[in-house]
Amino acid sequence: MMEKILLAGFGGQGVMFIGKIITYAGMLDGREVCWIPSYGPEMRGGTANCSVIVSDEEIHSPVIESADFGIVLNQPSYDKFLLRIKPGGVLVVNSSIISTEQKRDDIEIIALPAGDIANGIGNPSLANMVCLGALLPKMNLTHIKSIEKAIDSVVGKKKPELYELNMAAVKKGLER
Amino acid sequence: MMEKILLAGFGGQGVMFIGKIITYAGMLDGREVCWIPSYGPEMRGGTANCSVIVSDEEIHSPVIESADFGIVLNQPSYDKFLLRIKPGGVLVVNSSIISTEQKRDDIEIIALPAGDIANGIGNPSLANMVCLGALLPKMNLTHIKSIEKAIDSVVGKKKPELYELNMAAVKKGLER
Amino acid sequence: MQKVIGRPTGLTELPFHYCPGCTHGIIHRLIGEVMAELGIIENTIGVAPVGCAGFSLDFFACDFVGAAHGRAQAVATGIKRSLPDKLVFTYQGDGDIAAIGTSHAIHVAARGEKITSIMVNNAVFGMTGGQMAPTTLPGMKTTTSPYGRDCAVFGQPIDLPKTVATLSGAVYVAAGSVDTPKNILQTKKYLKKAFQVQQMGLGFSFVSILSTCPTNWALSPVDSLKWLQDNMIPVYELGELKVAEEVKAL
Amino acid sequence: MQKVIGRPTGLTELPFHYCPGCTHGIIHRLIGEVMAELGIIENTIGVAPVGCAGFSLDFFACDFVGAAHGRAQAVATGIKRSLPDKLVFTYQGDGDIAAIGTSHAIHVAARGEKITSIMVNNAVFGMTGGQMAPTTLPGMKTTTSPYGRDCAVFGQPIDLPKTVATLSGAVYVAAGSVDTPKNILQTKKYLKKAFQVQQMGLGFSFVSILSTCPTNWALSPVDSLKWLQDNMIPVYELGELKVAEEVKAL
Amino acid sequence: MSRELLKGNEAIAEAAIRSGCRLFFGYPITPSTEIVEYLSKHMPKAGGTVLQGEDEIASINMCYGAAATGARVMTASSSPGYSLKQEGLSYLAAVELPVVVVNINRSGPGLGGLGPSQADYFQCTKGGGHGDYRVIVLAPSKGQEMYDYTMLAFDLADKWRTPVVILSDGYLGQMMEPIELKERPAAELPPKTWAITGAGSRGKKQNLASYTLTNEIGEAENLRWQAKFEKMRQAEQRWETFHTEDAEYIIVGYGSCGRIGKSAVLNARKKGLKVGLIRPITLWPFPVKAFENMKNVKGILTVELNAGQMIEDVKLAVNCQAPVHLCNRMGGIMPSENEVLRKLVQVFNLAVEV
Amino acid sequence: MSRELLKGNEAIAEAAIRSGCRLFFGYPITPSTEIVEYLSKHMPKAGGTVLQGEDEIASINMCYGAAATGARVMTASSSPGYSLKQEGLSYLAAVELPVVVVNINRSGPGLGGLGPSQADYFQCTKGGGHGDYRVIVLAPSKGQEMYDYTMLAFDLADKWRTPVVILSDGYLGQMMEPIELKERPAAELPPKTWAITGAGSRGKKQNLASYTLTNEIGEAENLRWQAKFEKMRQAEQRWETFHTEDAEYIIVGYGSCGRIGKSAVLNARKKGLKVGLIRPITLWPFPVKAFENMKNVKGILTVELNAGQMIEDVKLAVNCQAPVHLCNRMGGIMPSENEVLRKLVQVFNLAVEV
Amino acid sequence: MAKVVVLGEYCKSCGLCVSICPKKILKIGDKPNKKGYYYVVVSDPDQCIGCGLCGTMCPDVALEVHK
Amino acid sequence: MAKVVVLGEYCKSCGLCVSICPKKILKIGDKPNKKGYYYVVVSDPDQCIGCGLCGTMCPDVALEVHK
Ligand SMILES: Cc1ncc(C[n+]2csc(CCOP(=O)(O)OP(=O)(O)O)c2C)c(N)n1
Ligand SMILES: Cc1ncc(C[n+]2csc(CCOP(=O)(O)OP(=O)(O)O)c2C)c(N)n1
Ligand code: SF4
Ligand code: SF4
Ligand code: SF4
Ligand code: SF4
Ligand code: SF4
Ligand code: SF4
Ligand SMILES: [Mg+2]
Ligand SMILES: [Mg+2]
Repeated sequence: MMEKILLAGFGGQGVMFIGKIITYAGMLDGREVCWIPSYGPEMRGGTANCSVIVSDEEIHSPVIESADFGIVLNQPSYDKFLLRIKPGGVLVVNSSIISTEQKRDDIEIIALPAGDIANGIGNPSLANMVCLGALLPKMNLTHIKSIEKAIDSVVGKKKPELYELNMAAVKKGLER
Repeated sequence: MMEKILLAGFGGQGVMFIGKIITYAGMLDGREVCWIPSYGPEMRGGTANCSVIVSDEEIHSPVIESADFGIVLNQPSYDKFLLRIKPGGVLVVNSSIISTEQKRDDIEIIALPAGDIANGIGNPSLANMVCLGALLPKMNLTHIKSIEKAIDSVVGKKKPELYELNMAAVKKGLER
Repeated sequence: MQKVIGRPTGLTELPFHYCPGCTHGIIHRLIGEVMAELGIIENTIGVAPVGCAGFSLDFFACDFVGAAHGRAQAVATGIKRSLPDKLVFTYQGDGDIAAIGTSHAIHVAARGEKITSIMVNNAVFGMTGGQMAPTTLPGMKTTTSPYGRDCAVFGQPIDLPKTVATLSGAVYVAAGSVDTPKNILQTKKYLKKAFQVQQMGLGFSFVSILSTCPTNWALSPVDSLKWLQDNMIPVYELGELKVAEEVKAL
Repeated sequence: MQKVIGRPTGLTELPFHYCPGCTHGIIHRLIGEVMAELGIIENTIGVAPVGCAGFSLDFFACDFVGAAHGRAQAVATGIKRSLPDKLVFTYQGDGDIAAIGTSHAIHVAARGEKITSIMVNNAVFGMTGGQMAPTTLPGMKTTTSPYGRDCAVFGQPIDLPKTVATLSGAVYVAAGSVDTPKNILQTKKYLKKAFQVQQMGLGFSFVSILSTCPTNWALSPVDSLKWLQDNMIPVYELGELKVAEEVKAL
Repeated sequence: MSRELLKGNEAIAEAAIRSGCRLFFGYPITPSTEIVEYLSKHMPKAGGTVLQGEDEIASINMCYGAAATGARVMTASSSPGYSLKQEGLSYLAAVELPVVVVNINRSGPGLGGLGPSQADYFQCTKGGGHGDYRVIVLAPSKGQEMYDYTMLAFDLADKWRTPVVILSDGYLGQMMEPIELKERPAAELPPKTWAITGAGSRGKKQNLASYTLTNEIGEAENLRWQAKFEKMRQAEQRWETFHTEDAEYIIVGYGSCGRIGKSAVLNARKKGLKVGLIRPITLWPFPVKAFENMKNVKGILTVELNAGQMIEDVKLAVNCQAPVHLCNRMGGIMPSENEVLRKLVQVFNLAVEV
Repeated sequence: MSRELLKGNEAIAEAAIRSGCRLFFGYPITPSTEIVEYLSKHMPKAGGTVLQGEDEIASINMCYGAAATGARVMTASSSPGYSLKQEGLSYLAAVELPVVVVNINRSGPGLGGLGPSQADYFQCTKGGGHGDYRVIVLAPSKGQEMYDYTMLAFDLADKWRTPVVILSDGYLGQMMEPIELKERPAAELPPKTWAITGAGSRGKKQNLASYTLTNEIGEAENLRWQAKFEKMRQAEQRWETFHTEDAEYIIVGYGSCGRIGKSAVLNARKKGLKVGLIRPITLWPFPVKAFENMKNVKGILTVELNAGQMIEDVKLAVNCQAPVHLCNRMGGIMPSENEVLRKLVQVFNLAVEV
Repeated sequence: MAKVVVLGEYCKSCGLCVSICPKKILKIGDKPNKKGYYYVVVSDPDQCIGCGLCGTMCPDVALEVHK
Repeated sequence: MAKVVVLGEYCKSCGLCVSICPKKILKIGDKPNKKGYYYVVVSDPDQCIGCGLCGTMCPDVALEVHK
């Protein structure tokens, strides 16, 4: 089994970070994983995206033509990646700043006001984690337990307070 | 008909110059000519040599494996080029400073004290021209008339006194 | 009512691609204003570097050539030697001119190449993500000096304008900053004079400008200005560092 | 009886390959003497340039590495960073260090690289047959300035030691000449001090030396010395151009 | 053995430290920059030095100096910076100095984009620098290989007294995968008696240089180098095969394309096509031996991120035993496995839907 | 038309002036130095400028600047210096600027000797710089061609908006032969509307640069370049044949080796051997068309002053129609015509005494 | 009388003008422009003295001051 | 008492020593060495004052001065 995930947003919205967390979680579970970043030509402020593969088998091609799952945090990313989700796949959309006029019937679109939810728990920059939480129940190879471990390993060791914050946001998304 | 000539000596003895004069003469006669210099790795003072081809036909390979004629002005050049003259060829040797112990029977060796002769006409650095004069009667494609014209064109235009000097030395060699 | 400040005709309409608060943009505006005021837009050829300002060629209203990293001054030399009547300037980062471009910086100055070079000193390689530059301050943390620049290993920062000032063909060398409106206006004067020096064919003119890099300094735009004032200005002397006799007349 | 002068142990037996009267040889002897006097022959690594001194690696009794044209100081940096306890020096022509090698000259000085560089300034590219160098004097005829160096086109000559002296890591910068016995002895003192500065790990030390090129100047060896005195010494200031505080104690 | 999530570039850097490399000279350039950044952080802890050169030329020549002392040393860059190192590389090869040089290929010519590209294949394998020299070129295809081949690179460099190039791309350099941080494998390497360490260290002076203006010596040197290159050609060809035993069609791809090729092979097999893969590991010496027996092969498709460069070496190796075609993308774009398969089906006119 | 005795390097310089080139930027290096020296003397009289750059990198980038203004411009160097120009060449190719670059090959790697060598064949033809670019490479074989091909080079550069390399060696560069100083041939060339001459000259601003970090644009650019290269490949292959009509054996050699090959052919014919010669004039595009019909040919011998580089292009062109062998010398040594013939007789096992 | 005009599409919300305005009449607005930046708005236009400091500092030339 | 020794094989006949010797006792000889250079000879050895100037100037380290 192999799951391919695309994550996109403005630079600074933390898409690279959630990509790394999923990847790290996969590794902690003993899975094959790979994470590829892609930056636009602009230094900052442009769109950034990354792709993640979590798999039971060896990962040969790391290229994701179409993904099982996606998270998009801003409008340009939604417009660009909507068509890159496989039929039957799931796309999580930060509806706080994305209008989902363009639609697809063959995939599940989870539109949640991640920005507002994050704002609600005191930190608007955690929209990424909220979206991650919302995607978790759909994924087969990534579970909340491993995400917890991953967040702990990546940020928790040095800054326990960050761990708490991030997990709170993930749970908000999960509870949605 | 094609004649190949090798000219060698210390840097500063003027071998490049006589090579150029022969070449120039050939060109003035409407012949095909080519002149190739070769310097040692040392800046100055090392051995320098050049090869000249004068021909009625097109000159393809400019490489002289063995030459029809040669002029050597110092000992190392004699030692090195003695074996590069074709059987039946002619080698002019500046015997003022070259000992011709090593010999060959199948070529004509013209040993003349060119340094002393040049000294005699007041300029020891004209040994090269004396040797050139000595070789002239042996060559078929190069004659004194064209050499005169060549010297005139190369140095005579700017410095008539040099023309006279050089021609005097050539004639000394010729008369030998 | 009259427009006292706004978009000068020396700039195109295109929004800058720099990070929010990056003062590359202020310097762009100053150059745009100077070109407009001197009426030389049509007659000027700029040379862009590789670095954050690599896309700057689209932002100026004059003709532009993009050079390889560090080579802007050599390219400008070629342009000027071909078209001696045009104004030719280079716009370069500190990495571009003071690291990989060093020999050109020295030799255009030595030759008195009749071009103008503008060095934007933000104490880092901005474009590539904030590595140490020859201009990085002692103790300053960058991605390649994660423990702070250790001058025992890497040396003290280079103050390029001072070194360039030793070369006889560099007839005008000035160092400005864009941290305050006062310094900005002063810097504009330097730029204008540098262009005028070129217009009169007097020799090489050079303006170095202290600038911020909020992104790689990991500071807010406002804090970046303060950091520049507290850390860069004490190290990099501001002012007209060299005004050759023939330029003084100006 | 005692030998007052002769072949120092810092040199090998090999005769130099330089042209008759070329003062590269005098400088070689001085370095050989200094190495012998400081007892550092076994502990020194020299870096040879490309230029007339390209074969110099055979003439010195210490270990030597041959660098590409202009790269001696970068190579020396690599050696010194690997073997900080060795004495490392470069021996370079003016073309090697002040033309193609310029950036390295600036940056070893800026970094305070603990090496010594010796620049042999004969105002031409000797090896390649006497072309104009950045050091060629105004009006001087060379094969690439056949009508005399035109400073309006090529700029004034560079006085590299003065430029290098502006860099903080250059703690000792001296300029000597080998035209007279007096200047030769003075130059030897500079060389010795430069090596001592390195021995004490104080920073980058640099000695520039005026030298003749009878072949390309088309002068006799004796006339060449006179030409150097009349033409080069007025342009290139001799003496200790920079002695940093920490060096003064020496 | 610890397994860590590292970028490919970081894997190279970590492997260098664990290979005993204590000197790195480099100049930042995307997408290779993580190498100098990682080393700046970790090398000092290992007692080593990372020095940013004033440019790529300084860096390669600093490597030259350090290697001349017998030290293990590395530099890293990307295409335009790698071009600037060509004179230095030619000298390193002539003086026979072991240095590991990483080129994380950009998609040139010119400034070039940051996406994955293999447009420097010719430059790296046929000598981007002047003169007849060859350097070993290793092409990893995943993070673990970025690590393993780096260790190998240091050993090969010392074994043959040669620069070794690691040629990779921005994808592999910036991709994060779990890496096993293996210990350095034991290797028997010749002593570096040629190293320049001061005459005192051996009682007599010694030189290292490339300064020969006598043609006869130049010829002798060249003959000696060529003899060494021939030995290297015999000894060091490396490649991986994947389902080639019964293959009727063979995909040839290295680096990123090797991975994509594997996915394409698996997809093809699902569709009943007997496709296999040859993945060159050494680009120089090119694994000619892998192509010795192509009698049963109906066609070969090289997959490259360039205009078709390796295909020339494949053709020379195949020697007209089978037709060789090209599937390529340029400018930093990567083909998907299905694109490769579609190309295969198209050029060889196969009756399969992809 | 005047006939003058000039060195090959001087012929190049004179032809440049007569081609309308008024800017030369270079840095001296033997055996190319006569070019900058000759121009320093004669260019000012023609109203042009010769500027010695601080190094080869400065020089090639000064050419870049001058070419960007639409001016005809040239630089010249030899192997190590040519290596330093590789980044610049890659940029010139990407920005499509016409510049004539002369490489008077030394016998590298490393510092390299001054004798005749062709060891930079790969570097010049396969892109010594990074990225997928190709430049036209012309290989003169005598003084007159040094002159003629230089004129051609300027026209080809302008026609295709590309750098053109003249690849020669120290023999040809320093050999003196009589040269006919022909006038520049008429050529119809596209107007340089892309030139950067100040916005005033055309009423709107214009840029010239290679600054694309978007992969999609990078791919489009590469496709456009490759399409141009393909057109150049079709249009610009040049070669000379010599007694090939009935030839059973063919010698292939360019530059100096082309001349020696001719002498070898004539000697062979005297001995009754049907030998002919193909002399590539353009090394890129390689004259593949010259090898289209090799059915009646029993064997091919390439003659090269390197370890065997062009032989790869010959093999690719011959496509296994005939066996291809190598006769080579290295390090600055030139084979004689008899050496070539002996090699031919030996590899093809011919019953002839040489 | 003076007037400051914000060219909203150029603004990147960096805050330099906000911090320099002597009258404290500039603030980051609550509407994003097309690039997603919350551009600056003038809270009390009549207070503007036309000193031009904001425009002098603005790195994106997003301010016009008329006087 | 002082003595100057000419290492003839090193000498290149440049004349620098000849021109500097305060006692004018050095001159270009009339025999060439192996390289063809007419090496320096000491015309009047007893006059040597051992000042070392000749050796200081000799670019080929062809002179030894003892004192
Ligand atoms: C030959 C080469 N080396 C390195 C790079 C990578 N590079 C691009 S810009 C840059 C430095 C940018 O710093 P700076 O010039 O200070 O400009 P800034 O971005 O800070 O404005 C570097 C190292 C390159 N493009 N080409
Ligand atoms: C990359 C490169 N460019 C050019 C050359 C040719 N070259 C060799 S030495 C030299 C200059 C020598 O002049 P200088 O350094 O002053 O030494 P000198 O011979 O005068 O002592 C040049 C240009 C080279 N070998 N390599
Ligand atoms: S990275 Fe720094 S210099 Fe570059 S645009 Fe951003 S703030 Fe400005
Ligand atoms: S060419 Fe000049 S510098 Fe070189 S050895 Fe001869 S005299 Fe000395
Ligand atoms: S012009 Fe002055 S007062 Fe008006 S908004 Fe700008 S800074 Fe404030
Ligand atoms: S300074 Fe300019 S870009 Fe920054 S917030 Fe103010 S108007 Fe916007
Ligand atoms: S030591 Fe003095 S006196 Fe004696 S030979 Fe030498 S220069 Fe003359
Ligand atoms: S100075 Fe030395 S080389 Fe010159 S003539 Fe005197 S002894 Fe001979
Ligand atoms: Mg910067
Ligand atoms: Mg010199």
